Amino acid sequence: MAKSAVKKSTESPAELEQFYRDMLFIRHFEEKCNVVYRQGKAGGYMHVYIGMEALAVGWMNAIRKGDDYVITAYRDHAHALLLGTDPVKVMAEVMGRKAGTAGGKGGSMHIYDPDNGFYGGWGIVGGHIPLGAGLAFASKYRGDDKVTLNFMGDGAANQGVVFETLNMAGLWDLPCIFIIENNEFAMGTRLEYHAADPELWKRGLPFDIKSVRLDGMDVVQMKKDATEIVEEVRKTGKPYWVEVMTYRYSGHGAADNDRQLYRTKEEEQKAWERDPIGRLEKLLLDRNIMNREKMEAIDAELVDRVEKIYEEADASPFPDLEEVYDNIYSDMDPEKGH
Amino acid sequence: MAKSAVKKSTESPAELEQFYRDMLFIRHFEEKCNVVYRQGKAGGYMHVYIGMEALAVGWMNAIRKGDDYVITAYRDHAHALLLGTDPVKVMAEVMGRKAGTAGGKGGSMHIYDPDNGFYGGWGIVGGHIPLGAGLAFASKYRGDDKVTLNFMGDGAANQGVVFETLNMAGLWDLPCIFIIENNEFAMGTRLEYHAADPELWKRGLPFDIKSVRLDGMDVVQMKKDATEIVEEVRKTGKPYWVEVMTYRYSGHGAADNDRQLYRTKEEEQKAWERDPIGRLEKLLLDRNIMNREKMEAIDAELVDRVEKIYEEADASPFPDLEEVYDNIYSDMDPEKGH
Amino acid sequence: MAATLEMTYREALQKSLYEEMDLNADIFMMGEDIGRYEGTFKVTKGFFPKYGHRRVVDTPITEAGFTGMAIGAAMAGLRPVVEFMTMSFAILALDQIINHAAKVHYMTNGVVKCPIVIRGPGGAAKQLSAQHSHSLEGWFAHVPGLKVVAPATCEDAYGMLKSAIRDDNPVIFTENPGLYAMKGSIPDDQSFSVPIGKANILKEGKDISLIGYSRMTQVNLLAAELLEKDGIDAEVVDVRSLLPLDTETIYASVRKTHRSVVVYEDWRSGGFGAEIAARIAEDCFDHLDAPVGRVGGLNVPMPYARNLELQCIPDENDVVAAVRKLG
Amino acid sequence: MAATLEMTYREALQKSLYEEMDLNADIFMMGEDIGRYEGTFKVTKGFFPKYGHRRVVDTPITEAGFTGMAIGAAMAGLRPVVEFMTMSFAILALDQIINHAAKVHYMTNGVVKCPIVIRGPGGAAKQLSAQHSHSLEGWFAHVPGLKVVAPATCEDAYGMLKSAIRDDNPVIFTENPGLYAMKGSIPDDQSFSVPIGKANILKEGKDISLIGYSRMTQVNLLAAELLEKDGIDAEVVDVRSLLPLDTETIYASVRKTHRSVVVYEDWRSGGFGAEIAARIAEDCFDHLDAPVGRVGGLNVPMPYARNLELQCIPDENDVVAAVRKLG
Ligand SMILES: Cc1ncc(C[n+]2csc(CCOP(=O)(O)OP(=O)(O)O)c2C)c(N)n1
Ligand SMILES: Cc1ncc(C[n+]2csc(CCOP(=O)(O)OP(=O)(O)O)c2C)c(N)n1
Ligand SMILES: [Mg+2]
Ligand SMILES: [Mg+2]
Repeated sequence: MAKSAVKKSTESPAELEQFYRDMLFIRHFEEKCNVVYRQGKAGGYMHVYIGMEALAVGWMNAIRKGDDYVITAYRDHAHALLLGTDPVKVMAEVMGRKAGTAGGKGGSMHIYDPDNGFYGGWGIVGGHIPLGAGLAFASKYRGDDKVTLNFMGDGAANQGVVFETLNMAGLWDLPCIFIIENNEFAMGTRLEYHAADPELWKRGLPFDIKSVRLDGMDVVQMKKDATEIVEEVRKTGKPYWVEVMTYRYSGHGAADNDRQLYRTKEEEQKAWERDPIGRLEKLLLDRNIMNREKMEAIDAELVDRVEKIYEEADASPFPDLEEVYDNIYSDMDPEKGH
Repeated sequence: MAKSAVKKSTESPAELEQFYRDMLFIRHFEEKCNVVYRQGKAGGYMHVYIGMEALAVGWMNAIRKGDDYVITAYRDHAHALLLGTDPVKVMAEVMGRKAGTAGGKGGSMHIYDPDNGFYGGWGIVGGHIPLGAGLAFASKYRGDDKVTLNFMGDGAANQGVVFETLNMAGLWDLPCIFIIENNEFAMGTRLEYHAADPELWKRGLPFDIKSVRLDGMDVVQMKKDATEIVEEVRKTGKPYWVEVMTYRYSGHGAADNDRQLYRTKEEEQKAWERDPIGRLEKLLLDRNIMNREKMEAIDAELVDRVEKIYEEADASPFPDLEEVYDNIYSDMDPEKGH
Repeated sequence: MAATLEMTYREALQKSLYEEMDLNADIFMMGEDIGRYEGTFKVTKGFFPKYGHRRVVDTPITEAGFTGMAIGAAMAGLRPVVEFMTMSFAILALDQIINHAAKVHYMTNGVVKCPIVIRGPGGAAKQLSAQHSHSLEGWFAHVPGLKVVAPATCEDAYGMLKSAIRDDNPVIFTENPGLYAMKGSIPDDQSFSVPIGKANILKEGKDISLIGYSRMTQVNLLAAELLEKDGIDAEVVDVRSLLPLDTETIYASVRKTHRSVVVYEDWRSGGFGAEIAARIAEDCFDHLDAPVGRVGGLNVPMPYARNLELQCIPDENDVVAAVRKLG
Repeated sequence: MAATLEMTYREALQKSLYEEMDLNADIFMMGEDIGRYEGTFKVTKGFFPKYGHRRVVDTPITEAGFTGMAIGAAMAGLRPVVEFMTMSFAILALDQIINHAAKVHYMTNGVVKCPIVIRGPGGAAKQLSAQHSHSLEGWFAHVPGLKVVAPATCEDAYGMLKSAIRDDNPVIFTENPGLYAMKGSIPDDQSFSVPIGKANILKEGKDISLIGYSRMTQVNLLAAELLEKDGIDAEVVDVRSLLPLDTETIYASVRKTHRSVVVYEDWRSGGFGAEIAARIAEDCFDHLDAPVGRVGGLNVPMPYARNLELQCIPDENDVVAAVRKLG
């Protein structure tokens, strides 16, 4: 059933500051990506995480980073960064450089870093969901106690393959947590126009899978709820279906510059009141954990850090033309030439 | 929720006799199909309806035959026969004859008769479900009050496209009744091995669709429940998700001759106690509507009728070789030759 | 000869859609973000306000499901025009298209018709990477029961879409993202249409036949100009329709020039250009002074980096090089 | 030279699967009715009792879903062998195979491997009608990132399946229903394997090259016997591997015989035979005394009636006729 009861926070000041730094870093990183895109230094489809930071921060702090499996769609910068992927490599990939996580071959939508437990970075809506269950299948097959976080959007939650996967995950008891990042929109389509029942959390129930709806704009609560669920799944080895409510302040992708086609400025304004960063700032101030000056200092520090990341990435070369043929196969070249 | 309360029957003796004749005719027709197959006069995949007769009889007697839309998978003889398709044409199609419903091009799995409201007859498990919703979409688009019966098996109810269709049917209010013919097996896979939760009726709930489980072995009750649902859908224009419990006594298909791989003889014996025909016979006897002699007379009459159907079909010619190129397109020939 | 109108390829498609929808109330459009959002490539811009959600249906992201629903609606007599945000996503609906739309007419021996148009941008746009840059027309053109067209000009975009919508069979209508903004002229005549199944000579020439479709036909026109400078007089054959394929026009050109290069954006190996080349080589054998050349996309999943991507997509220089190679 | 064992094509596949599963505990099988039901074509008969449900996984009828799960498991280092009840059903899983399995190695620039085998009966069985009789190998062979093999003999079924399972890339392994009961001999040597990417000359000849794969290679052997009677000495080239394609062996044969016919069961237009024919015609141009002939399936959705179905599938007489046509 839909959760709500907010428990009293017990996070240490240090942990809260880390949440703050993580969310703010993602925000600035993503804003920089938007700039880079507008400058024409990134292309194609690029989707940023602005507004959704608390969600990824909460979950990534609930798992065994680098050991547990994480997989998501194309809105993937935050997940990689929080798992410990070198930000320069992420920015370089976004800019199509040789130094990128995929040598410039994947781009923003296809960030991968298996060494840190991150399996992408996928572009076909819903297509990676069975892959994530497959990672969990491997855990069960091997008898290890890894947990898989399998992220998707609210629009993706309509794809048939998601239900096929839920049925098998329930049937075979796979340690897979399906997490809907419900930001209320699938590109230009509002939740109400794409889901028969907007309460997506119910969709796990017919498969005998524990299902819940959570708030993704409160990083403290998110981390708490995530931790509970991760530990339960690690113990039971059974799947979990989680709908997390959030919002994206940016356009769907960097190429989406007419948000008024599907929502009003007023609506966006209202949504800003839920801004997870502003919300945490309030908490930090209320509890006298941090004052404005400190916040501004951290902000300046992170802006500067992101700038350096960008400069380093921008200074790195594009892939060599011959590389186009590399890594299609692990052991052979394709036929070359037109 | 799962229905059970059996209401007192109010069917007239004439109607009950018709149910009896319809079920018995299907049983004999299908048994003849099995013989025809064993004789090598039919080939490929052929799936009979033995044990499930009450289900189709109940539903086909609940709709406006010829006006409402009906679509199903490859286990399709009964649906066509009950809608009024010439049995000789059905048998001829099963035998790959020119006189068949599809001129011998479709075979047992692909019986069609749109004039009687029957849209097939499809071989890809789950593949026809969106088609059925499309028929209902057309009704809504045109503003007529037709209802669509969209049949599928319990195994088909796992296919992703079924859930995609449910979401749209719920989202757009389509007058479509999704009916699961739950005969407890998907080929050689038992319900418990293919469904995370065997209560398939629950799967309509997350899409805000009225959902129910019904008994498909009592033709009287089936017809009653079906009539209620059909009339409600005709009135509301909203979809309905129905799981009907039944059983197939025959193998999955005529080529499945080792049922013991997935169920015991004892289990089958037990299932025979639920035989819908035996059940109706008991009712007819208890109410003194029919005596044994009458039943035997009807049985003999129908056996004879099926024999004549077979003989007429068997006497009809195979397609002419040139016909292989006909009707690929409505207005042009394909390239000919190897 | 009627006056002409200047417009983009995108506008030509829109004009065709407007005129057909106004003519026939059984026509409706279905697809992701085609209504309120106006379509990702803006082809359906303006239709939602005019026709409303009954005839311009925004769907969930369920390609197999909504394609199947459109097919069912077509079986019931409606005339759906389905848009795929990119043709790459048609891969998720292939079972519906190939096993249902393409086969129902045959499996019912002609009783059921399936008048559906499936359209959208096919091929590479710009840095959309490996999963969003497919050219699938060759797969579709392999399937009996489908018709497959790939117009390269504004006039054909306008005229062939009309024919596709009026056709009683499933038609795959593939547009290339690189063509939407291209300007051109179309006849100012609402009764105008271009039949499916006829290739078109866009430039006459005597030395070599450059054979292609969709955007590659424009590339061939550029190549022809470059070749001109070297005194090579190329004929540009716009295939337009892959299924049915107008071999008559193609062969006539090759029998005249005795040389040919087939150009397509899809992966070189196994693309539809192979079929065209194989037919020319077989049926024009005695007329060929050189092997049938082929220029296709590199056999590589489309990379993101622009410099790598550009390498993968054939351009006029690749065509010129292929012509030179024939000697 | 090791002794040989007589067995059917089906038994050769089983022997290969048993030996590999015993060698490597990371290998598991997944598919519909492959366990308790022993598989519709009985290829997996005996495996469930031996390995249990952990390594022989009966799946729901959800091709896209379980294929995707197998791919994810492969990304995590396991080595799944997925069976499709018939390859026709792979159409429902194409997005998983083409957009995920085939591309992950490239999209991660070599970081992630996907060692998966996808096998099953491809092509027409007997009267399964239009939706169950597809030959999809041509589509797969069009996709960079996949390897595609189609063994025609028991020895290759045994040896190539081993190579496929040991390969670190996704391999499509297509079997033809008509081959399962065919008898043949394989070396009595568990270390035996047949590399992917090498064609094989099954019969030497000097007059014409009959080029095919899977069951059509057997048809070509029959055709060669018929041609023998007319004093035509045909060479039978078994392609075996479509991707990679061993053009070297194919070209060598054609350059020797100067004549060739490519034979495949798939629809003639746009089938992979077109690619093979186009390459021969282009690269062996100066060695050809006649056009490259092609024999393919009729461009028709497979009909149910046996007499119509038999017309659609190429047989030895069609091959002989094609050879005669070349003059
Ligand atoms: C199969 C498929 N269909 C369509 C698209 C185009 N597309 C990319 S993102 C997107 C919207 C997805 O929305 P949601 O799942 O809510 O994720 P969000 O972008 O909101 O994070 C669409 C339609 C695609 N990439 N894949
Ligand atoms: C997509 C697809 N996968 C597999 C098959 C093979 N197949 C045909 S019927 C069947 C079992 C279906 O069971 P169910 O849906 O319960 O229907 P029933 O046969 O019991 O009426 C299978 C696996 C198919 N035809 N289509
Ligand atoms: Mg969303
Ligand atoms: Mg069943």
